[in-house]
Amino acid sequence: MAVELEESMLVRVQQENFSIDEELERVRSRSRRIGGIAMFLGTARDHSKGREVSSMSFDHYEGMAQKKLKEIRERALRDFDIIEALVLHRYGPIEIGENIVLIIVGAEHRAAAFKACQWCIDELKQITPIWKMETTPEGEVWVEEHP
Amino acid sequence: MAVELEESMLVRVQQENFSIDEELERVRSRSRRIGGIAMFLGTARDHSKGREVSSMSFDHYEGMAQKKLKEIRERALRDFDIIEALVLHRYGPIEIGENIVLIIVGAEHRAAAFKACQWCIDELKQITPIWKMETTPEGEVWVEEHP
Amino acid sequence: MKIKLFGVLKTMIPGGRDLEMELSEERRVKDLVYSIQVAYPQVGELLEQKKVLVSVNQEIAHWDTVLEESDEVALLPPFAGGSDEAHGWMGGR
Amino acid sequence: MKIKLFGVLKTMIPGGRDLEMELSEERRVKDLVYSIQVAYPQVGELLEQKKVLVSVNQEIAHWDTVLEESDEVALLPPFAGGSDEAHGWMGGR
Repeated sequence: MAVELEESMLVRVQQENFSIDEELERVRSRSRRIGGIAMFLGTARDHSKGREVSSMSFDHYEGMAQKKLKEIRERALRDFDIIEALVLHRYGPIEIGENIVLIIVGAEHRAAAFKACQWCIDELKQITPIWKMETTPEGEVWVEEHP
Repeated sequence: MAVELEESMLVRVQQENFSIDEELERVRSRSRRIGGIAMFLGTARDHSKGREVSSMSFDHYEGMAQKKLKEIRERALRDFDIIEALVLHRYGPIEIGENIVLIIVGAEHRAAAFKACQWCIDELKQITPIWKMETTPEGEVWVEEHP
Repeated sequence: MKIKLFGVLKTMIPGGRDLEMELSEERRVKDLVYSIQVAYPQVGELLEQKKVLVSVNQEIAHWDTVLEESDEVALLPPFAGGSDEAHGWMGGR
Repeated sequence: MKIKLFGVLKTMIPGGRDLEMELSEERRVKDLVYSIQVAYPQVGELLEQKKVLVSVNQEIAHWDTVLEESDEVALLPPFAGGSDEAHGWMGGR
């Protein structure tokens, strides 16, 4: 039960902002074997493809988004030589400069941590049902990833 | 003067522990163009090459260590498509699980951030005059990097 | 049958969050797609081009997937999680 | 001339933090290395094998670098910053 609760905190889609120190603690507290932690934090940029962006908002498919992030964590733990992984994405309105997405991967050695971290964010963008709307001088625009 | 002070905070060798959220703020506050932040945090593992480690301590060459970390930041800013980089290493006694080294790289896009971050930690290990002593069941052992 | 809409699709279909479609005799995803093409040609075009995918019970479906009344069905425009390297999409490219 | 010692070298040379060496007529790094070899053969061996490097004014020096009395000279064992992927070194390998 406690373990399940702990694991559910390692994969979240939430509206609220988050503290990196707090999220980091969830990962590092899992094992004293961890020697290298790679992290990726995505933040809201003030422009996108030459357009100014004044704010943005994320829509997500409740249930499926969580399911896909869970799959990403589990596949990362299976396919890379790592100890723990945390995957977190916000939804709703987000101001410029704010946090959007966080990946934290703890491993014994740094090479595996970096590889898994980069894989997680790449995969997240491929398979997670989350959509971004940017507010620009030309109005609200839904964006899509590069192929 | 303020800029110089700010920059000196982006490259540090210090005994005290640090907060990731605080260090992150130094990087992200530099530009609203930042969209991807890659980080590496090295922490003290409880074993090393099959030996148990109960604690460790870092010796550093005061002056030269700072100089090399500064070089690393400047070369990263020159050679990668990134916006800001922070390089931080602790010295003195460090308990198992504690922070040792932190690299934070902010860029418009994640690929460059990851590449620069990994380069910084690889380079740090190559050129920075810092030495690690581990306390093990067989006594105190000075360690060196793999070639 | 209720069909969930996300992202830009909410603005392309009058009414907003959900789409109510009659499930035909033929109960495969491609039959549903055909019904949507008739009612909303613009969305139908995007489905045809695979720019919008159909999910059934929170997994991407094939066009031959058979639908049940109780299935959770959704139309998914291109994903854009994260922060960087996205580009504008007006729904018509 | 004072020579700074770091890491394992502090335990290999009696006295600890610094080494006091007479600068000979020939003022190159290799002459200093020769003097160290005579006084501390174990450290001399490591210098010979390039397992210990000499720095002059905080930069790695060549064996032909010419030394001034005012130079800051140090002996540097293999670096081990960071956290992972290090292995034990007894100074004698």
